[in-house]
Amino acid sequence: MNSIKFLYAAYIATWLIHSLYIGSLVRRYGRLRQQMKDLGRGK
Amino acid sequence: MKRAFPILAVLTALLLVYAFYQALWVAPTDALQGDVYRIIYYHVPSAWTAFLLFFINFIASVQYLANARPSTARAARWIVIAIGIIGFVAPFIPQVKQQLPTGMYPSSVATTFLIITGLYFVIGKYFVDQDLDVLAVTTAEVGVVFCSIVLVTGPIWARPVWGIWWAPGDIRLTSTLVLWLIYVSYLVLRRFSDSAQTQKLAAVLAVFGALDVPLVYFSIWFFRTQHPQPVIGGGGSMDPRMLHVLLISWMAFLCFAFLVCWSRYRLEKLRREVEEAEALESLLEPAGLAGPSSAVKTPLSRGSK
Amino acid sequence: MTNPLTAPRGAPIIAVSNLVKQFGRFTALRGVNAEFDAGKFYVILGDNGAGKTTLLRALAGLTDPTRGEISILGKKPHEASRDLGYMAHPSLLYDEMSGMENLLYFDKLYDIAGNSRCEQAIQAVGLDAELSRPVGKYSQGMRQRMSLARAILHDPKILFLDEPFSNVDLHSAREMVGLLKGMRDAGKTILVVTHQAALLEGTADEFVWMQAGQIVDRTNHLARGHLAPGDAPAGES
Amino acid sequence: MRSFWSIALSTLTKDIRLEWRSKDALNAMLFFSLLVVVIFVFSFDPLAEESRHIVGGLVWVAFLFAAVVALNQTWARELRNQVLDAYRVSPAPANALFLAKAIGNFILVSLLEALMAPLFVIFYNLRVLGPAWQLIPVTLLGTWALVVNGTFFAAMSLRTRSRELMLPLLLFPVSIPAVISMVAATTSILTGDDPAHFYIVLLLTYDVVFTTACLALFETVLQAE
Repeated sequence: MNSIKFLYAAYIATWLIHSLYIGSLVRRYGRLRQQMKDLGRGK
Repeated sequence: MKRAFPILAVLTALLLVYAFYQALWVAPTDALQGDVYRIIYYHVPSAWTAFLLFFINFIASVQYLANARPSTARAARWIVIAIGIIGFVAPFIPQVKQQLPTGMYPSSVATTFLIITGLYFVIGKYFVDQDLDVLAVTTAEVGVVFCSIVLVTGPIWARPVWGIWWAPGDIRLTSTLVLWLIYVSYLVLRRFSDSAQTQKLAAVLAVFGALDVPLVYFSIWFFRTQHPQPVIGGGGSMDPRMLHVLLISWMAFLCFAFLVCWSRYRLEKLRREVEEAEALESLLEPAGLAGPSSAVKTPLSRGSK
Repeated sequence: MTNPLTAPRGAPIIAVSNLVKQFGRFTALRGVNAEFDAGKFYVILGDNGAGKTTLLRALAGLTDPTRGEISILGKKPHEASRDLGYMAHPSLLYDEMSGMENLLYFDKLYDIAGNSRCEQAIQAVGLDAELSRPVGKYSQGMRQRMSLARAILHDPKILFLDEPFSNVDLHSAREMVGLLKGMRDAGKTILVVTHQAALLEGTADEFVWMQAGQIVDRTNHLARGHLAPGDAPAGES
Repeated sequence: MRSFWSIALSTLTKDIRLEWRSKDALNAMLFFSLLVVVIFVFSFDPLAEESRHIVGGLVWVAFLFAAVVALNQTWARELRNQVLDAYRVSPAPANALFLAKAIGNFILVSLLEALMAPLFVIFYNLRVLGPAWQLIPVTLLGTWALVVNGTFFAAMSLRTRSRELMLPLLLFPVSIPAVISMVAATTSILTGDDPAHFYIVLLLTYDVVFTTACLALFETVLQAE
């Protein structure tokens, strides 16, 4: 029954989207840390 | 407070694994669709979580707009109390009772209205002006993520079972698509208008979006009665064991959503703090500082050193 | 509430208490405290970004303060809008309509119709009411004077003028200063934000110096106060 | 209350006079509408039988494009010399300005529709099988649904960066129920197979809900600074 492939596809898609989003959060957090470091140096 | 996050993260991970195990092995196989129906354990809880997040966004936006003036804030509170009371009493009235769709009991409708009213006042207590806006951004963004999952897993489920990728007549999936479009336009508006009053404009758009939802539902509902088409997931009642697994995975998804929202919330607060410190620094940088009394101290926030 | 026009000079008509205004991450006003008396002519000076325009727009009710209070004639700016006149560098007029047509429309917004008043306002600023040319074809000096006519159309008690003289020829600028002096003598309160402060030396009652979102100094004469850096005095100083 | 309507009326007559004086914007929009119709005629073969079923959708999508072009111009004149500031300083109520602009847009969009509708009838040689008179309420309610939200979102997108792009992004998602109702109602009237009453009632509800929301929230959008 090839329909099982669709089941795995759906589950994988779910976690793919979640990890993409969490990845963007981590990237944004990193960028913020960098900005904070520049702030200190700018004085 | 800092330690709570990792502990919760571990607990949520365990809950997710447990739900995954339940969904794939414990829940009974569906007579008609075989094992592929198990997509429901990810598709439906994601939708419920998304709708809850959008609803919190709506409450936060209404409060943000209402708090502009004390008079409107009081009026908003009274309206919510009135809705709560009417919602609590109405389902028990006989005429209203037989209107309720088969699966819904009056008591469950009454409790949901109670929760809605409670949620309004809880949010009002814990989130004040700026935080309301940060909460609105957070719930909108995370809500769109969960909504995207619903729109991806829906067609993946429809293809093997009904041979079609998209069923326009399916009221739930189409309404979810419209909701997704509304909140993506909400996020685009926030990104495009970097001016100070973005927050007010976004709150106004959130209210418009929420007003739109029932109208979307009815326009598609009538469209469906005229051209009956397959409904993804099939209506009607479910085998109690399946319902049990569904609720478990919803709990797991809610905890996961809570953690994502929490970190996005902290990220947003930090972003605004850093930008304010940056703006302050750029203002005081130029030579114009040589004025007679540079009474202006540089109140750089603690985060900058 | 005694009519400030007849009240003795010096009763405070505008009161600002720790006014803060944040545009998202940028703080334009950082706690402004000030009182302005009726029938006086104030000039607000300072660099770009000192918060002059933001303060004027907040007083005119065009910007809501993030924190702090503004009271005009004892009321909030929005409620006192009938007594406020506002003029800015852009003309705030429709280019395709003639001066008279513009004033007739704006007159309706104040709900006291009557084109006799429009003619008086146009003549008061030294222009010809019969001029049918659209405002778009006016010279900058004429356009600013027509904008002043629009601001004084409903005979407001207070006038807020944001850069009224910028790139206006010297002759028109001097004439407008004369007009404003006349209005101040008639009892109106005038607040002007400008970079050409020298034009108002001898006319203005008080110079208010702003810097980085705060009022840092108030002097009676331009000379005694410190010259705002980069402020080239136009015409003879 | 009398001054509310006299201000709204004078704003409307001013807009109409200005539009009449420089008819270039109006002509450009009429030409745009003509282009939209012609492109539809070339891309959807008028002779094919099934085009009778989709012509309801074609008409309303064409109207939607023409409406967006018109709505984008709503505040153009006020923006040029910051005339909105003069209005905001005056004691005139914000909703008077909103209603005047919305009605002005309604007239303008109706004008564009009045040009496009006969073209569709000619190119697709339409014969209305169902109750033709019902097309009038559907068109009026549908146009108002687009115009009232369009004027509101045009005012909202004044404060954003790329203004012309923002308006459709804000307007289309919220207008989906109205568009569904308009298209379904028009199609069922043209094909005459099922009654359009439900959709007309839904359109009416949509108009009432969103006109109230616009009037309640326009002040916030106009004064947001």
